[in-house]
Amino acid sequence: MSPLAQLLEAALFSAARPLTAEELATLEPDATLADVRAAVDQLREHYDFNQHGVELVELAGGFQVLTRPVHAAAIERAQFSVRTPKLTAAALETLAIIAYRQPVGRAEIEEIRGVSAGGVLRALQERGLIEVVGRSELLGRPLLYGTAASFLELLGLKDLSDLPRADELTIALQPHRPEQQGTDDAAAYVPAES
Amino acid sequence: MSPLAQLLEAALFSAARPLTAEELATLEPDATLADVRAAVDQLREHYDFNQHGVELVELAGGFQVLTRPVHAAAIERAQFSVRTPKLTAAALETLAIIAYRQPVGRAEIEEIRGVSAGGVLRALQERGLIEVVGRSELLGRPLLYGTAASFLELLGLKDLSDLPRADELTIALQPHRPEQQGTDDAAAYVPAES
Amino acid sequence: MSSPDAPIAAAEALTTALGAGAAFVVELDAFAGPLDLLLHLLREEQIEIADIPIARVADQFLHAIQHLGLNQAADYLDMASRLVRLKAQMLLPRRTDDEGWEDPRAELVRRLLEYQQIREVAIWLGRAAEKRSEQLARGYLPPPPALPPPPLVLDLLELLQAVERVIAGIPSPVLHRVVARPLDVESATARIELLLLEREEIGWLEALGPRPSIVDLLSTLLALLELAKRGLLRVSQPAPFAPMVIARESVSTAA
Repeated sequence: MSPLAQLLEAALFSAARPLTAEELATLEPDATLADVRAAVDQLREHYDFNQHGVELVELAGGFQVLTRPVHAAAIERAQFSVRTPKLTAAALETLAIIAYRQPVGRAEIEEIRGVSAGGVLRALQERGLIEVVGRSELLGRPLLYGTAASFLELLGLKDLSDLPRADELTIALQPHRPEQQGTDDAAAYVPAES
Repeated sequence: MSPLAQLLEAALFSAARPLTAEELATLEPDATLADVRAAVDQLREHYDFNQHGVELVELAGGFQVLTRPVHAAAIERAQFSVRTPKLTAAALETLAIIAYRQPVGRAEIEEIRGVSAGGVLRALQERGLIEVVGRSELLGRPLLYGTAASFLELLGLKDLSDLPRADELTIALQPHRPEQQGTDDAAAYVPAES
Repeated sequence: MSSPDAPIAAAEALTTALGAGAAFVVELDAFAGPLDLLLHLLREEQIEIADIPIARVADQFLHAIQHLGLNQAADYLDMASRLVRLKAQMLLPRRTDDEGWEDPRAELVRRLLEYQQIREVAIWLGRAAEKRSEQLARGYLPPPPALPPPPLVLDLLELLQAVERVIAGIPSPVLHRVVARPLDVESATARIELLLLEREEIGWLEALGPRPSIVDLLSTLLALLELAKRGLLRVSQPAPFAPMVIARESVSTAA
């Protein structure tokens, strides 16, 4: 492995989250982004070619070293590590609404799900999956939520465009009703239109 | 690498502590201690021979995969463990309320912002921007928060009286619903006869 | 997305056989909300969302929430009342050639379709999270570097902007005129005691004194209640809506 690939490997091992190419580039002042990408590729290929128990994964806009799925069951049985707890149906539905409609307020989430959302929103915020991204112009200036960095990490997605698109869903996305949203630019967040 | 070495690598990678040979043997029911030791040796040699950025270290009676010391300085300089040196909107708003209303309790902050403040208060405390300055006389004797020394340092202020528009903003940040104030001094809020 | 049937199968794994037999054995949190329950009922009956037989579905919904013990939950009751209202609307007669007729079910259908779609995405997200959880991240993390963390970026302008946001976000900034004028129960007590020294019995208006303010009124009421509790006077009302009569209670006889 090249010296840069070695350094990147050490950095990826000591980070708790995915590191972007830009962050990795700060490790070595003389390295360009292209150098970093080449070293990342070398590392990935080395892990694959030598059949390592770990692999280099691209997610949440960065790179992370993770164990290969095939070993999860044995490690869990031996209780050396535990999986992240599963999200409840309510949490997943709320995340789904926020992911597709962000920025979105609590009232709209409650309207779509037909139940109050306060507890779920708080829990998602505490897990770092969503965050307040602003305030609506509507009466009372309610808070607007969007997905946070950990959302992509938890789901193993590279970016939001990895989410299923409208035409891949069996039910087409409903067009936004302006009276629900209040702001015109909200329509720009419907993935269907993109 | 042998299938056992791959499994051991994944386990050592995901465990938060050194694992002994006996513990590693529980991963694979068919593996003897000798098999485990051989696989550990294979993994160590692979890391050394291919000049990986990590190495297999024997410590505390067990084995652990650690980054090589030679990379420590570069990783420390890059400081990947610190995610972002900027405050979120929620943290800034909470900090603003505390700055202008101190000493102030959590209930009052939550009343002004309309959302729960627990997580944000903890984060601001961890960053050393706010501190507990006392307890209220109200029921339950809730903690009162104020800004800490590093708050003034960050803003380059000599003392709190240097905060701009202090008189105006302190008044503007009063919660507007007197009936939700602490019950003890409710008598002071009897509306004027009109 | 995988096959379109998959979300439905997964949803059914969430719930148990509802309506299959006489007895329901359902976990309370088996349903994520009233729309979830409604969708479940429609699937059970293999009903098209676009053409819901409201009368039947409304009855089943009411039946279901009663059996599930959900008839106390506001969200479910809200849906129940909507369904009952729709049922009534559907019973209204209409002419067959009435082109202006708007299907009262349209809003419910829209909401159900929208919710069903969110459910589908939620199931997709759940699978993605499940798949990701098969891969474990580094367990051991080296202690954070001894170097001081990079300086936090914060400036006064940002702080003031945050203040403006907070102020703008405070709902209906109604300014109350706050008058520091606490209740004066002591004076009211003294006034009543004085009156009762002179006379055996006084009226409520006399106890209030001339031109009472709302503070006087509240103070007098509290004083009366306190004195009555201490057994110093008796408050009675001779007839409904008649003025209160305050009578001296002889302490000496009680003692």
